[in-house]
Amino acid sequence: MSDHNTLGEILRERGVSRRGFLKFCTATASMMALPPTMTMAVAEALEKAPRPSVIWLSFQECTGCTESLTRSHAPTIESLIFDHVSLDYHHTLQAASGDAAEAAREEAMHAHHGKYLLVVDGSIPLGDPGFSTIAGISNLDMLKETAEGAAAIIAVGTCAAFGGLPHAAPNPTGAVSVSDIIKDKPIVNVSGCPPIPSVITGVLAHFLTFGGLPELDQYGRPMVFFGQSIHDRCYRRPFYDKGLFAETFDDEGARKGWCLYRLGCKGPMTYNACATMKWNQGTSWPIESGHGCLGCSEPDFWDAGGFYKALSIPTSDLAGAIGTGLGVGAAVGIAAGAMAHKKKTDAEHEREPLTVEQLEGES
Amino acid sequence: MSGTSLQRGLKAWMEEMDAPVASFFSSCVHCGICAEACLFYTETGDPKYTPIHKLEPMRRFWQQEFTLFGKLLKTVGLSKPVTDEELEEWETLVYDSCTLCGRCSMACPVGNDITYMIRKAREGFVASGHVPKGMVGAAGRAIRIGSPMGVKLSALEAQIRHIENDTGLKIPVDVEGADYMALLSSMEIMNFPEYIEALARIFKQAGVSWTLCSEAFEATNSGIQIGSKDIARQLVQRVVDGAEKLGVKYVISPECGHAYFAIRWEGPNLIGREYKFEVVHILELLDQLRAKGRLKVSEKFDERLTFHDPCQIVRKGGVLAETRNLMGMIASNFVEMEDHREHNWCCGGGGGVSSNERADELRIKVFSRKKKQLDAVAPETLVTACANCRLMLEDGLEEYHMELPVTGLTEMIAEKLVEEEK
Amino acid sequence: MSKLERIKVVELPAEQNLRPLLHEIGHALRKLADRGEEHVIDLRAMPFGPGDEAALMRFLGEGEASGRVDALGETRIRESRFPGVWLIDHYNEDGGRIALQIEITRMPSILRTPPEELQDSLAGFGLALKERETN
Amino acid sequence: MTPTEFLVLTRGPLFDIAVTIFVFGIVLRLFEVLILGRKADLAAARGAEFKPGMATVMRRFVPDREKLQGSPVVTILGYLFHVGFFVCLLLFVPHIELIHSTLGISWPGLPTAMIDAVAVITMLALVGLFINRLNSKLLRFLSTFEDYFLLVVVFLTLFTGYLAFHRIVEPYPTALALHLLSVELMLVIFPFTKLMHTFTAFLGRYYNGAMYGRRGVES
Repeated sequence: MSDHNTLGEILRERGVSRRGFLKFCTATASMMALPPTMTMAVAEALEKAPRPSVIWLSFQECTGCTESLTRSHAPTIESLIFDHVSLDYHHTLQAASGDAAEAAREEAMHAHHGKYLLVVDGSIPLGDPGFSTIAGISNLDMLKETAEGAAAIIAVGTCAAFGGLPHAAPNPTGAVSVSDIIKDKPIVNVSGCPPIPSVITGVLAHFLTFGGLPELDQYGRPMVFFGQSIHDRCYRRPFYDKGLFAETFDDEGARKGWCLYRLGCKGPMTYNACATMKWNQGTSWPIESGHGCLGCSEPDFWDAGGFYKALSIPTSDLAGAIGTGLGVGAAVGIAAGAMAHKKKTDAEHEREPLTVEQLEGES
Repeated sequence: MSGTSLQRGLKAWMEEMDAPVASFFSSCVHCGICAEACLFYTETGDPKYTPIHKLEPMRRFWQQEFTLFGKLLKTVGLSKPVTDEELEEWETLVYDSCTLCGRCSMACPVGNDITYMIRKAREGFVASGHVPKGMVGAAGRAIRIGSPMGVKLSALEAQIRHIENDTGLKIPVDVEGADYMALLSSMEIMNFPEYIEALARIFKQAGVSWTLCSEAFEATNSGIQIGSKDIARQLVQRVVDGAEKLGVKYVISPECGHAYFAIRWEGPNLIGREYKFEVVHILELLDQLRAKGRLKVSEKFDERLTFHDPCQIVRKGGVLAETRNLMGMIASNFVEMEDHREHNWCCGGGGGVSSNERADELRIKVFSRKKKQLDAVAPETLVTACANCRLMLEDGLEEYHMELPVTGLTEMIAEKLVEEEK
Repeated sequence: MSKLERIKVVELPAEQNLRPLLHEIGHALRKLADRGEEHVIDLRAMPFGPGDEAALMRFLGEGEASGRVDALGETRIRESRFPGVWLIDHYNEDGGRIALQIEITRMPSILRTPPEELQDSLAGFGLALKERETN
Repeated sequence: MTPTEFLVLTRGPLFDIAVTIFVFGIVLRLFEVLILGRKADLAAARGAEFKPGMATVMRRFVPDREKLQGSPVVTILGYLFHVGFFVCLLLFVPHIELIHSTLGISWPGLPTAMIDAVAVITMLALVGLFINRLNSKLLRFLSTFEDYFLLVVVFLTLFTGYLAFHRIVEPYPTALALHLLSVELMLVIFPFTKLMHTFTAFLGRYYNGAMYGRRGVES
């Protein structure tokens, strides 16, 4: 496949009919959460979309994000998008290893300088570069070096987007996110632990289709996928509004599919597309399978106060606070009260009767 | 310590603080509802007459001395200490524009008994010398002469002779072992001797064994109105001594409202012990006699009658049903004013206001409240059961050019008494 | 396993999430009838819960017309019992669903022959005819 | 500070501090009040104390004709506010959850749509009370900085709650944290301001009713 081919050409070469192409565009628009009316615009753009070079860097990560993307049991529309990009470096997926792999990265960086897309998963340790290195190069150096010539960066997963699990207290490696380091490049955060695969490809599709980055929220996440909270799109929301809650994971409420707020669901504070995109080819998603949202696409979700604690419950030791308040309050109260009482009785004891003569003397 | 002083006043407040006062001050949210219950506000529209506002210096003193937070505020200068000037400014609010009627205490949504606090506040005002001249004069006469109006025993004796001559009734004085010892207010002696006559006639018919006491005939207590428990105690002690000397079982409070509250509710607390006798209000006694059939009237009054509830007897004193029972006995055309019983409006002269000449103008002004009440029901005769109310009502009616006779309930009953010779 | 079986599977009340969608369909149908305006609804953007899709299908039912397109996998087209409301169900080559849409139209767009293919079609037809006649 | 950090701070340490001060203050203040005590009344009682005391506690919940006529705005809006505030506080599920986790007691909540409506009414009532305080000659005279300040603080707790509920402030952690922060402010100042009437009004009404009841009067 030549680098100069457009997506339209590639698909036609593979014998995809116009109907097939339009169907592909329909699915792509749907994946990008665009309204169906945008299908023709997508088709027009995709027809002319050039084939971009992609460099994928993995730092402090668990490969879950790559798994999410590649472990789709049936190849779907996502694979077509992936087939189209030129994935020039991904140390988990590529056949080349060692020096050859690094050479491929450098070659892609030079050949497509200023045009390639950099995808990063995993956080970057600042505590000691030795915590995570690739081919002897620290994550920090590799990120800076590779980011320099990138057209844009996609931070895939909560680790790359916000620091994620490595960043959780006490953050032994001094892990930070991509955007903590790179300040002069457009960065899209595709958070989630892992992110929904079609959200990753949706962002790629957007880059392919429109040659730029989608509209982002204040965390740098694409609005189309992260614009609404889980809670607002949750099919169990009507139960929340009616005040019907599961109290345990096996009570009647749980069986009837009532709201999981009381079981610690973080849906109200979590912005992601799970409720509509779902997981495993649209099979289900955490709340549908009976478990509250963990809030994995939010910054610091590990430290946000317990997965099974309702959002409105304080994270700290309230009973202790009440106990302390009661104890100290009673002690100080008794002391202050006793002093006041003494003042009052002293005044009574020291009292000298008032006489009319004294009054008349004054007035 | 010889004279009055700010220090002495504050110390008096120190003594007066108790859990109710602390709860009341802690609870006020400045909702303004007590203002609407106070005739000094409703009739003038001046917000300074808001009942709780009259306690502002005492509230601050409480906060500074009895709360940790208040001490802190005082230390950092956010809460200013109470000054002599301030008390002087507040003197008129506490004495001239409060009759201790207790209406605000019934209205407060958080339950503040504001009157209870004003009574206590006066202890501080009097000890710091911020007290109206007229009330000092009354207290002086009460202590020295025996009556706030300066009525001496000789004057009472003259009235007794007068009545005995006119009616042929016997008015017993200093009868040891009588069941009841009747008290009088100087107003009854001087302005409404009909009351004494009424007592004599009723007790004769009902066969009540009673007496007056030459050493303790005066029931009113200027000490309580001025706010000095020391002075009040002396005055109560006289009655207690007199009653115990005569060995009576009961002491009858006259119609006079403050006299009743003083002798009935404050007295034992002032002298620091329970009485060896029981205090009954004359209306309580009359109602008991009525219930036992010992009190019979020949006919009812045909005129349209209404009843002015004296605050200290009804709202604050708890003599409620008795007033209506007795009115029912003598009235065939009885009308209630809109706000009555525990919600009645004060005559404007309670709480020492009547003996405070400085307050006269204001008192007459706020009488418009009573006028409105009366205009609404248009009675032909206004009945009450308090000599002080009666004087104040007559005064107010005259000022407002209203022709309406005012009379005492006891006299009304006596007037229609069945004359039967035993 | 035995414990799992003890948990009763309950059909969830679906109306809550379906209602706005059904109203949207009704609204679009009115516009189609009045002004000939067409409308497409992407069901991927719907916060469906379990049972919601089945309930939708039950509501829409099956009408007279149905069709099928084979391009990059199968696409099943079926008119509902309400003429003008079509269900377009896209699958990939491996039978995985890639999109599910409701089209409110007189003829779903995917069934119409794309104009871009008419030239090729014409050429191919000519070629095929020629071939038939030479034989 | 990220919104999540802000939330973690307000949900954790700040909440603890606020609750500690709140409980401390309430206990201290109640001791300050109650230890002063009440002298035994030596006058022969006409009526009981306890029952009339409790009766007055209940009776003063009921507005009478005079209050409605004399202070209609304060009475009606005050009523709406108090009822609304407690409905929002005690019948909104996340609040019940908080109480449940702290005190172990729980009860059913109201549908959120109802809470929502009540919250709006409550906020409007507060705004009305604030305007009334500024407009009425009487209340303007009586009002101190504290009176206005407390209206604002209480309003903020409702308003931030409303913002969080409707996600008017994004992201949600910020909205929730702001709500918690305003609640913490209220908790901290509670015992040392007139908010304390929440507790002492019951004492005050009881004393009032008991003292009058002893004299045979229903107050």
